[in-house]
This record gives sequence, structure tokens and C-alpha cells, in this order.
Amino acid sequence: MLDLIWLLPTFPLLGFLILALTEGKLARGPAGWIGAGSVGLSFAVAALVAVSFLQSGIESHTVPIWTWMSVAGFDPGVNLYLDGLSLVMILVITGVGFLIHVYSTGYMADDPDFSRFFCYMNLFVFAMLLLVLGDNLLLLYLGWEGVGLCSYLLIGFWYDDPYNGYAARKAFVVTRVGDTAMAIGLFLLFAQLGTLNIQEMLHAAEAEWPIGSTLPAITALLLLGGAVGKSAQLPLQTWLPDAMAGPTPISALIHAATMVTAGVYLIARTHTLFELAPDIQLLVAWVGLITLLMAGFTAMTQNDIKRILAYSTVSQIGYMFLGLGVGAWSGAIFHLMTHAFFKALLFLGAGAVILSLHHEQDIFRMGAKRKQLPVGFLCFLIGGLALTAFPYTSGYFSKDEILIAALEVEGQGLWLWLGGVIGAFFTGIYTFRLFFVVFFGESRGHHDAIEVKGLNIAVPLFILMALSLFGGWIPVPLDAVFSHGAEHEEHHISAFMHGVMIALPLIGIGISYLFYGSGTFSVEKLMSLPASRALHRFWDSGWGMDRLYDLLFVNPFLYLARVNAKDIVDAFYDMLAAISRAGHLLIVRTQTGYLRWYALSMAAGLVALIAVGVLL
Amino acid sequence: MTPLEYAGYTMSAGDLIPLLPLLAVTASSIWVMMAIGVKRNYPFILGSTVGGLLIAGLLAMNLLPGPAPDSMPLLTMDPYAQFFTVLICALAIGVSLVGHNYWAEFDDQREEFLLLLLLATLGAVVLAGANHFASLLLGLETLSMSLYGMLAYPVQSERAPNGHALESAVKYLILSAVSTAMILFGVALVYAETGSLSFAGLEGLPAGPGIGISVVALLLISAGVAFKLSLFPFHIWTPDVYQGAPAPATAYLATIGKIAVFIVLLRVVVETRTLGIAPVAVVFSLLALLSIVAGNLLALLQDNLKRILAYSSIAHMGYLLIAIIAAFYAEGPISVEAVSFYLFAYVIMTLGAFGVVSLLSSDAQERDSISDYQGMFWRRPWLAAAFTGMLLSLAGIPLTAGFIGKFYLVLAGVESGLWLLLAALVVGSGIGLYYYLRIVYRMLLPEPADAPELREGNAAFSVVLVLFMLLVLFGVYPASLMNLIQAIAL
Amino acid sequence: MGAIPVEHGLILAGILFSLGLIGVLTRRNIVFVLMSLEVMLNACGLAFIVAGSRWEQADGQIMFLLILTLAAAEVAVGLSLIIQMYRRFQTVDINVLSELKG
Amino acid sequence: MILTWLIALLFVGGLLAWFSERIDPAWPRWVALAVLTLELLMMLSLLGAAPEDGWLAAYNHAWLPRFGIALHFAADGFALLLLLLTAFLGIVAVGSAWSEINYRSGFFYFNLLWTLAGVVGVFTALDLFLFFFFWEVMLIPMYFIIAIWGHENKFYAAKKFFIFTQVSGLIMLVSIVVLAWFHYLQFGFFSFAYQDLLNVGMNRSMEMWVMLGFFIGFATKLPSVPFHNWLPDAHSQAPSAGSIILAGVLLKTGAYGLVRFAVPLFPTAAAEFAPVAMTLAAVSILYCAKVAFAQADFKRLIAYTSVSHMGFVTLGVYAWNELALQGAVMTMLAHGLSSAALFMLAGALQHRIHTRNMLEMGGFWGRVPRMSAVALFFSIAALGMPGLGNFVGEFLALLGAFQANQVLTIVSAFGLIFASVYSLWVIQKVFHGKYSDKAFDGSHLLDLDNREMVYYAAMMAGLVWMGVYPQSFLDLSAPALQSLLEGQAGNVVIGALRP
Repeated sequence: MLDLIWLLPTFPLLGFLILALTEGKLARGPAGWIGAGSVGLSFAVAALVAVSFLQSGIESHTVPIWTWMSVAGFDPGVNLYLDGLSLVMILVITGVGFLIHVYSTGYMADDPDFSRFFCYMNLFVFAMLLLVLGDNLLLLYLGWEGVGLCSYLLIGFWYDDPYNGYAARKAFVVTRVGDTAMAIGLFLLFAQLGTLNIQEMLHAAEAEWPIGSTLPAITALLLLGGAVGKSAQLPLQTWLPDAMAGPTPISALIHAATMVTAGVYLIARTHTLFELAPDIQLLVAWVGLITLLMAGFTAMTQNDIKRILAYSTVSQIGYMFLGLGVGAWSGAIFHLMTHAFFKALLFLGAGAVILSLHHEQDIFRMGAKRKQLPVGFLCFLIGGLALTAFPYTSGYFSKDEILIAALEVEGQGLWLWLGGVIGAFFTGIYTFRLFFVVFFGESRGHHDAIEVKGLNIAVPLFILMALSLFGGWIPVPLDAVFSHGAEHEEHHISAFMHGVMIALPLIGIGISYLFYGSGTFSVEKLMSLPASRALHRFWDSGWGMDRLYDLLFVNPFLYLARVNAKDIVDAFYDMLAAISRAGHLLIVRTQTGYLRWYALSMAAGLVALIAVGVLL
Repeated sequence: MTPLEYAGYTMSAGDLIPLLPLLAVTASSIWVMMAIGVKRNYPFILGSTVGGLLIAGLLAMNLLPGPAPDSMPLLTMDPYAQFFTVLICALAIGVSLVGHNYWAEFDDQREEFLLLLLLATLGAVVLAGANHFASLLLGLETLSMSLYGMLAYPVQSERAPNGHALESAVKYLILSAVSTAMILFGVALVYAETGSLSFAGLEGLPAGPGIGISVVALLLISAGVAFKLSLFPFHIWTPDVYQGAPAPATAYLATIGKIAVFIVLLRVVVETRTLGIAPVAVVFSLLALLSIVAGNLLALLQDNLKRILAYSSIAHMGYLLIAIIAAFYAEGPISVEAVSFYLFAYVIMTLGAFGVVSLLSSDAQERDSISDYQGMFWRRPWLAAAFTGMLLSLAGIPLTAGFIGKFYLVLAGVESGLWLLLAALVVGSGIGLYYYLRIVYRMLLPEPADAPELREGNAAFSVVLVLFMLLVLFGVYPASLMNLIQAIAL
Repeated sequence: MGAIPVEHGLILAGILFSLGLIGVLTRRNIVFVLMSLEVMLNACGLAFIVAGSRWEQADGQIMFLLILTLAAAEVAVGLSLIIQMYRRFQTVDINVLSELKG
Repeated sequence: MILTWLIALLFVGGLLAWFSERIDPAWPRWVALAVLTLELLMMLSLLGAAPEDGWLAAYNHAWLPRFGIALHFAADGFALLLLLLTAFLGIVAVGSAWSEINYRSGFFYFNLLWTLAGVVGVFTALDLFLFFFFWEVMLIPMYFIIAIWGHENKFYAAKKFFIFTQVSGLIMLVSIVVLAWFHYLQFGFFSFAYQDLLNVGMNRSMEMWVMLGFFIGFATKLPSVPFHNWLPDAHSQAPSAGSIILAGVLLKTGAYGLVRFAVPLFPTAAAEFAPVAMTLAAVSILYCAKVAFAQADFKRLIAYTSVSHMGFVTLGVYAWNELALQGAVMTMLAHGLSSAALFMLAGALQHRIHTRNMLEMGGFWGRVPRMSAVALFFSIAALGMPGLGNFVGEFLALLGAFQANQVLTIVSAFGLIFASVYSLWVIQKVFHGKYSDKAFDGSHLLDLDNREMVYYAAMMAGLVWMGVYPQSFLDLSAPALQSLLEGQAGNVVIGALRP
């Protein structure tokens, strides 16, 4: 049964090929069936694989398919590698992916490019599966770039609007910066260890590199570069909010549940390397922490429902990075999974809201929609609670695990923990700000809109609600993968600390209620202070990072491109041509036509000749 | 009877055999002159001319493979001389056939043109064998004197559109006389130093300190020769004379007029190591360098085809001089072969190019503006293709003999380590491409609506085609020619 | 009384040659240009005779004869061209022959 | 023997195509197609050949014995790959010209086939004189193609192309001759044979100069900064068939020359020069990617990207290890297909709307979805998407280069970012955004027909094949590259010798 994992990526690939080769001529029905069905089949296979994997009790299983290339000792294969980690990932990808595909058949029903949408979606699932199943870093890189491509295609899906194109390109290029760092990391790994096969490479690294030496630090740093690009962490986080230009299911699938967590997967996959470089591992934690806080601040200031969720995603992935950084490998992956559930739920819910309100995305033009949009209300309630780690929702368990692990880090642990907890506090604020503004208060527009109906929209939402609520109890088979870690030692944490962790998000919710629910505090009053207005503007712009990058990279590049569009090197050759022409014009004046001048030139030539001859 | 004797050499009847080609040309000149006196019958005169030249050429070809006969005091009819005699005769035949078209409607007597051509050829053949300054003078002046006549030939014609032919002849006459005087004065100085007028006597020139007179003497001769070869700064007459003269005369001047002098120069350089007097070698290098640069620059934006070819000939003479200089520096025969091959290729392509011009021109109308050639590719594809071949060969592009010639030159230059001159060759060729391509491009353009009627001419056309075929043949399979040249090398 | 050194003869020839050359350069009348050419050629002839006398050979004088012939022929052709020139331009000013240039 | 037939067939086929125009103007293209198909089949037949001394096929016959010059043709796996590319892209070029070239079509196909004859000669010649001969032979017909069937500024472009390549070629000729001369000095006889010249020893500075001569010749054709300026003009002005041949095939002759000649003939000088060459490569990659981004002319943009991509080839060649060389070869092949396809697309667009100015385009996806998808595919290939051939090439080149020079490899790797910038810019400007035909007549903006699709599909299949199973190509070139690498190690440098 385990050998059948090659079927996993095959179904979406077939779906992609069928949809691509029919050039969009397929009717919506079949196209939707193929699009969603292929992922469904994959999920079925994944479930079967999971069952037999867990029953067999083996640690890992490799299915070689073919040798990709073999040059001078470099022989990455197209080999699929299954262990606990990839099992979790394939289940999330195919499971959540399938739900989102089904949802999309409803959400995109009226789109003229329905078939193209599913074509890209299937390609994405295919690439994502390769990413998590590849047994070597090159295959992983293939998936990595593949999902990036699909992300680009789907963000820019509605190509009419140049802004969407801009957002798509931004996403691709910014992540490519990280990808390039990662590629360089691959070069370095191969040059040093002679293989890109992940397991072999990790073993070789453990054997050859002492802990804390330079080489693992550099490679880990380069891989981290790739990870922060894909997972929208500092300093490459700027693309994700713009990526919301794509259709909402895309935001749910790619920019919340799966692709953006690829960075987390990468670090978890190569965690041995990070353990060899404790400094870099700590850096991962700090990157996560700072990102989660920055994104939390920004999320509080956004008005676009999807952008709030996007910043929240950045923030939550920050938690995962924090977890990775503090050695809570399974905690991070666990959070990855639960986050996939509740963030998909939130996005899909947001999609339902947006669709119901005729593509309205500004939360301040909604208000009091709990009656109009009961399903959406439920989505946001459950998703919001899970997101704020309300006790015993799925988010609670995973975030708990990460924060406790953070606290245990020697030295900086308390700071990391405190940051994480404060982040959770902000999570409470921005999540329920959204919740209260959209569903409570007065209706500020779209008074008569009614909720979209359809089983293909509702069923996935309800399944995701269940997962968000109870996903925390799903056991993840990660022990074998990270067996040498210390996850299952008893957690020594005081009740007070635990209490703080539980209480702060709730306080956040409370504050949010006081501002936006009950109106006890007034936002307007707060905003009347110049300082807070400036701060708001600063946070709203994502801490000015976009402007900073424009200033540092984009504008200089555009400037150079503009001034040198004609290619300065050409001027050199033009100059040669001009010199020749000038030489011609000069020398041709000697051809006067006058015989006496000609005789003179001969005489002068003779004199010059003799002068040269005699002087030499 | 008293035997013919000069400088210790007694002439025997056997010596006449290597001289047969020369005698044949002389005889045909006399025959043609008398025939004209008896009756002006143009076809007969043309036939006699071509026939005489053919006989001379065949005789020379027969004598070619034999061992080198003894040198006579004035002439050495060795295989080298015979080879070039063949070439000169062949070229002369080509020019007379090309001229047949050009003069077809001439309103004046056209027979004397052939007579002049024969006499010029006689001078050229003498030069091919010259080993003495007296024979050099005789050959050179026979050639030049006849050329004056050829250049000025249509001067009395009613159809002549302008005085260009006259102007060209006067300019050439006066400047050429000046250059002759330079050569003569130089020779006189040499004679005063060495007491010998044979080329071999040059060896006796004192080398080392106090060589002032030898240097001046050699440089005077060099200047005169540089004029004949149109090397910078003695090049200045070339475009005017080329442009003003009737096309066949230009063709003659540009081919035989050039190579005859080169043949002598090569002989002198190889056999007497004259360049060993250091400043002379430097001066030659300078001449070559400046000629390449100036010739190519002058041609750059020129619109008159004959002038372009004139300017490019300046550059080509500069290229050839590289091999001459190399011949001095290097031991082996490669540079001599290089000169020979390049000369061979050069005359083919030059005669071809002027052949095309002559074919399209007449004494009443020179077709020498490049705009006349617009769209020729589509009007006269074969002619245009041949012309393109000639131009590309001049530019040194493979599949043509010009490329092999250039390869030879490079080899000769490398052999002697003449890096600066090779650099000039590369740069010059680069500039040269520009103006050759301009002509080619003109021919590729769509033909203009008011395109003038183009002349036809079977004789000239067949000459051009034969030259084109030779060009490609020696461009693709030059081995036979290479072997021949290797055999005749000095 | 000593014999005249060869050098003196050569220097005289050189002066004559230069005078002729200067004549060619400065004269506008084409007839004078031709005459100057004659001077140059005769300077060469003188040089040959001087050199020949140095070596006590006839070669120098033979060369002089050749030069004479040459000069005569040169003038013959030259004069005929001058006639044509005068017929066409009604002048013997050499500067009218400047249509070909560039 | 088959190699001479390959070349002769092209020469004769060219003449046939020319003359067949007199019978019917539609004939030349059929003749060309038939000839090229036959070529492809003949080349494919070499795939199964058993190698003899490492050569799959060879032919040796004296040509100019005076200088030891021979008609020596030979092909190993590396050459064969490029030959296959040549024939394949030749067919594609015929397809692209099929309906585009109506003026003097006979002469057009004549020139096309003769250009390819020159290219085939270059890829198979093992005598340096012969090599140079063919090197130059391909220029003239290409000049005609640009000058006669080109666009608005064709004479300038054709002339620039010709002068650049010709002057650099002459420099190379001088170098070849110097090399042969040194052989003469050392061994007492002339030879231009590759195998003989491999043994020539020179002193250090002379070797460097001669090597530079070769490098300039090849770097101009490749092209590499700073010799690249002919290319944007030539590519943008040429008819699309011409651009296809230029970008797909002609540039590869420069790369081939580097691999076959410039490095193996001068091992020490090349090793010394490698940092400079790799720097030029890195500069080419980044600089031309940047310039490409700034272009409004579709074909000009692709032209600059070609320079950028060929930088990876230079980088790989001068890293001179098997990984990097294989990467260079794969890049050559993949870039051959992807750039040819993009030029073909640009040509197809120009044929339909008579402009190449991207600022006037936009939103074509809705009008011509097929064409847009095809363009997307090849743009994605160009930016180095894994799973397609270009990625394999560039990744291997960088992977190998990293072992030779880490700094320059890292700098070059930034080219991957730039590539994504310009590739996606094209898609945005032309195919995304709002459709408007104010600036051009949109009535002929039709989607690709089935005949055209066949060509694109073939090229797409090729790129996917190279991307997912490059082993078929790597295996073919591996023995050839290995022997080149070994040759360098086995070469003894003989001390100072001067003429």
C-alpha cells in the first residue's frame, strides 16, 4: 500500500493535464469534477497510506520512481519519501485541499475561467505534494518553485486588473529572493557533503560538522532564507498581504493552509542542520517572534477582511517559526496543521461573506451581519476562537506547546515566551475586532444581501469547523521524526504562567469587545491623538517595509533600468563608428582634386619618408 | 660574328626560348599595329590581340614547369616570371573582352585601345622578368606610357559626357612622371654607391654606420614604388584616376598596373634583402599601416563605386605589404607564397568588380554610382551574385579566394610576428566590411521604379562568370594553386 | 686642380631635382609643369652620368639615353593631352582639372 | 561519411530550394522542410552508432596538404546533441517562415539552409581551419536573411551583426594561425588538426594572447558582455525564422567553441583566465537581465535575455568540471528551444498586429488564450522553473560553478531573481491587463492555429523532457565531456618557445 504514494501527486497532475489540454473547452460540471475529484482521490490514497503507515509501525518508507539526473556523483532521483512528517503534510494538503476544491466549485461557479482555475489548483496540489514527498532537496526545490508558480498564477488569476498582476509578480519575485538563497544553500550543501538526499545529507552533516561550527550555520542560514521567503517571515513578509488579490479559496489553500507553511516544513525537515547551528536556530525563533508581533500590530489596523487574515497568517507562521526556533519541532508542525484548519475555515468563511456581499471586503462596510450570514458568523466565531487559542479549541493545544517550549529555552526563554504571549493578546484583539465589526453593531452597507447557498460551499465549512474545534485532539505521528528532541519530557511550568497564557488572549477579546462590541471605548477618540494616528499609519503600512524596499531595491533597479534602457555598452561601439566616420570626413578632405596639391602631398610624403629614414 | 655580350654574359640562341612569351607579345603588338594600318577591322584586331595574348600565355605556361634558366643580365625568365606572365596575359585577355562591351558603340576608332593594351602588357611582362634597373625602367615606362593613352582614350569622342578621362590621364601622367623621376634618382644614387644597376647590386649597398646615401636612395625608390602601388601618402591620385578613366582602362590599371610593380618589388625584397637596412623596413611598415587605415577610412561613406574600389585598393596594397615585410623577416617561402596567392586572388576579384562596372557602362555613360546598382539582385541575379562574390572576396569572406589570400597574409604576418600590422589588418577589414556591405545591400533592395536600362554584354559577362567560378574554385579548393605557387616561389 | 668629386655632381643633380619638383608644385600653367618634369628627369640623367663616370662604365650614359627617350615620349603624350585640354577648357591652367575629387 | 552528406545535403538543398521557386513559389518551403527532415533522420541514425575513438562518426580527407589542412569532420555525443538541435530548430524556423515569408521565398530558404550548413560544419569540424571556414560561411546567408527580410532597421542590424562577428572572427583566425605556427615550430610540420594542436605548448603570455583571440571570437558569438551589442539589433530586426536560428543555433556555436576549443587548447591560460571569464559571465547574467527588463520591444527583450542566459553557459564552461559542463550543455539545448519559441511567438504577434512594442499591447489572454498559455509556458521555462530544461541546465551550471568559484556563482545566482522579474513582466505587459487595440489593428489578432501549435507543442515536449528526464541528454554528452576534461589533465605544458 505504501508503494502507492506515487499516486498521490499523479491524480492532481492528471487533472491538471486534462484541464490544460482541453483548453478550457470543458463544461463546468466535468471540469469541477475533475478538478476537485483528482484531489479527492489523492486524499483517499493519502488516508489509506496513513492507515497502513501507522499500522506498519515503520519509521520511513522511500519509493524510488526514476533517476532524475546523474552527473558526476550528483544523482537526485524522483523518489518519494514518507515518514511521520510528510504523512501529516500530505493529509493536510490533500484533506484541506480537497475541502477547498469542493468549496471552490461553488465559489467560482460563475467565473468564465472556471476550468483554468482548477487547472492551476491541481497543478498546485501536485507541486505541493512533491515538495513534501521529495526525498532530496532538488525535488523539494521543484515543488517549492512549482507552488510559487501556481501562487503567482492564482494571485494574478483575474488578470484584467493590473493590481492583481502586480501583487502576483511581487509574490513571486520576493519569494524568489528567498528561493535563491536556498538554491545557494543547496550548492553549498552539495559542495560540502556531496549529496542532496535529505536523510543522507543530514547524517553526513551530523557526522562531519561539529555543533556550532560555521558551515552548518551558513547552510542553515541560507535555508532559512528560503523559508522566510516562502513563509512570509521577516524580512520577506511583504508579499503575503498583497497576495490576497487572488480569489479567496486561493488565499485559503495557498496563502494560509499549505504553501506558506512550506518554510516551516523545510526547517522541520532539515532540523538536524539547525540543531548543529544553535545560533541560527535561535535566530529562527527571533525571526518568528518579531514577525508575529509586527504582523499582530498591523493586523489591528487593517480594514480589509482578507488582509487582516493575511497578517494573522504571517503572525501565526511566526508562532511556528518560534516553535521551530525553540526546538518544539512537533509543536510547530502541530500548529501548522491546526492553523491549516482554522485559517482555511476563516478564509473560506470570509470568502462566503465576501461573495454574499457582492465582493465587499471592507469590514467597515459590513456590520450586524450575524443574521444575514449565519454560516459566516459561525465560521468566524469558531475560527476566531481557535485562532485566539481559546481553551480546548485546536489552536489552544498547538500554541500552548510552542509557548511552553519557548519558556524552557535557556537564557532568552522568558523573553521569547513573553513575546509570544503578547502576540496572543494581540491575536485576541484583531480577531475579535474583525468579528465584532462584521457581525455586530449597525449594518453599514449591503443591508439586503443574502448568504450564498450551496452544499459545496457549506459542507466544507462545517467540516472545517469541526476540525478547528476538535483538531487539537488529533495525534500526530511525529515522534519518530524528531525522536532525539525533548518534546515528551514533563513540562515544568507553573500554574501562574499557564494562567497568563490562557488569560491574555481572553483579555484581548475583551478589549476588542469594549472598543467594537459595546462601544465603551471609542476608536475615534484614540485616533484623535497625533501620536496614535502616526502609529496607526505606520502599522497600517506594514511597518513601512514596502516603502523601505521600494527605496532600497525597487526604485534603484527601476531607475537603472530606465536610464540604461539603451545599454551603455552600445555607446562604446557607437563611438567607434563615430570615430571612423569622423576619420573619413577628415581624411576625405585631402582629396581636393587639385593636381598641385596632389604633387605637394607626394613631395611632402617623400620628405617625411626620408626624414623618418634618416632620423632612425 | 661578335657575340652579344653584357656584363660578362654571353647570349646564346637557347636564351630565346624562355623569352618566347615576351617575344610573342611583342610580335602581336607589331602585328596589330600593322594590321590597323592596313585595314581597320575591329573583330580581326580583337581576335589578333586575344590570340596573341593566348599564345604568349600558353607559351609561358609550357615553360612554367621547367627548371629555372640562367639569369640574363636584364631579365630572369624563371618560373616565377613565367607564372606571372601567364597571369598577366590572362588578365589582358579579360580586359580586352570586357572592353569589347564597353566600346561597342564608340564613335571613334577603337582598335588602338587594343594596341595600347598589348603594349602595356608587353611592359608588364618585362617587369615580371626584370632583374635590372634598366629593364625595370623600360618595363615600367612602356606600361605607364600605354596606360596614359588608355586612360585618355575617349578624349576626342563626341559621346564623352565630360572631361573626366582627360583629367584622369593628365593627373596620372604628371604624378607618374614625378614618381618615375624619384625612382630614377634613387637608382642613380644606388648606382653611384655600388657601381651596379642590377638588382643584385643592391646587396653591395653599405649597411651599418654612415649609410645616409643608401637610405635616401632606397627611400626615393620606395616613394616611387609607393606611388605606383598607391600607398599612403602617395595614394592620392588613385580615386581620381580610377573614376575618370574608362572602366576597362581602370580595370587594367587596377590589376596589371598594380601587380606588375608588386612582382618586381617582391623579387627585389626577396633576392636582395634590401629591407635589411633598418629604416627601410620601418618605413615600409609605416606605409602599410597608414595605407590600411587611410584606404579603408577614405572608402567609408563613398558613393562612387570606382572610387570605393580605388580606396579599397589602397588598403589592399597595404595588406599585401604586410607579406612583403614578412618576406624580409622570415626565412621560409610562406610570405612569398602569400604575396603570390593574394595577388592572384586580388586581380581576380578586382577585374571581376571592374568587369561588372564595364559591362554595365559604356563610353557614354559610366555606371559607377552605387545607386545604379539598386535592386540588381532581382534584375540580374547572376551578375549580382558574381559581383557580390567579388566584393565578399575583397572583404575576405570564406568560399572565396580572397579568404584564402587573407589567411596566407595572416600566416605570413604571424610567422614574422608583425602583430601591429596584423591588428591593422583586422581593424581595416572591419571598416572595410562596412562599405562592401553597403554595395551588397544596395543590390538587395527592391529595384526602384525608374531604374535605368542596364546594358548587356556576352563577352564581358562570360569573363565575369569565369572569374566568379575561379574565385569560388580557389576559395574552396585552393590546393592546386597553392602547389603551383609553392613551386614557383623565389 | 683636383678632379671634381662625385659628391658635387650628385649634389648638383639633387638641387636640379628639387628645383624641378618645386616647379611642378608651384606652376599653374601645365606647359611649365611639363617643363619642370623635364628638369627632374634630366637631373636624374645627370646623376646617372656622374655615377657612371665614378665607375668608369657606359651604363650611366645608357641610362641617360633611356631617360631622354622616356622624357621625349612623356612630353609627346603630355603635349597631346594639353591640346585636348585647351580644346575643351580654353585654358592651360592646371586647376581646371579638379572635377574629380572626394 | 554521413557528416559530409549532412553538410552537402544542406548546400545542395539550398540551391534546390532557390531554383524551385521558378516552378512554384510554394515549393521552396517544402524543399527546405524535406531537406531538414532528412537531416534530422540522418542525425538520429547516428544515435545508435558505436563510438570509435570517442567519435560517433568521422570523416578525414586531405584538403590543403600544403598546410596540413584536412576535411576532418567528426561528431561525438556533445556535437550530435547540438546537431539535433540545429535540425530541429531548422524545421521550426521553416514552420515559422511558412506563411510569413512571401517575398523571394526561394532565396530565403536558400539562405536558411546555407546558414544551417555553416552551423553543421562548425559543430563537426575537427580541423581548425575548416572550423573557421564554416564559422564564417554561416554569416553571409544570415546577413542576407536579416538584410532582405528584416524589419524597419534591417541594414543597420545586419551590418552590425556582420561586422561584430567578422572582426572577432578575424581575431580568432589570427589566433588559429599563431597556434598552427607554434605547432610548426615545435613539430616541424604544419597542421590545423585539433588533435595535433592539443599538444602545442606555448609560453605563458603567448598562450594567454592566443587564448584571448579564441575567447573574443566565441564570446562575440555567444555573446557575452561586452561583445553583445550586435545581438539585440540583429534579433529584433531579423524575421522570426532568422531570430530562431540566431538565438537557437548560432549562439550555440560560440558556446560550442568555448567548450571544444577555447579551453582544451589552452589549459593553463584558460585556468588563469577563468575568473575573468566567469566575471564576464556574471556581469552578462545580471546586466543583460536588467537591460532586458527595460525594453519595450518584445524581441529586443528576448534578445537581452538570451545574453543573460548564455552567461550561465560561460560560467559553466569556465568552471570546467563535469557538472558545470553538463549544465552548460543543457542550458544550450534548453535555451535553444525556449528562446526560439519566444522569438517565434514574438514573430507571430508581429505578423498579426504589426508591432513589437509591448507598451501598445496588453490583455491578450482573453483574445488569444492558446498563444498566451504557450507564452506563459516558455516564459516560465526561461525563468528557470524546475521540471523544465532550462532549470536543469542552469542549476547544474551553478552547482558545478560553485565548486570552482563561490563568489561569482552566488552573484550569478541572483540572475534567477532578475529572470523572474523580466519574464513575468512580459506576461504582464502582453497577456495580462486590460485589452485595448487602440495602438494597432486588432482584427487580425487570431489565436495560434493547429499547424503552429504542432511546433510549439514539440518544443514544449522537448523542454519537459529535458526537465524531467535530462538523463537521455546527459548520457549522450557525458563521454565527450569527460574526454575533454581528461584531455586537459593529460596535457603537458611545454616551456618557453618563441618564433
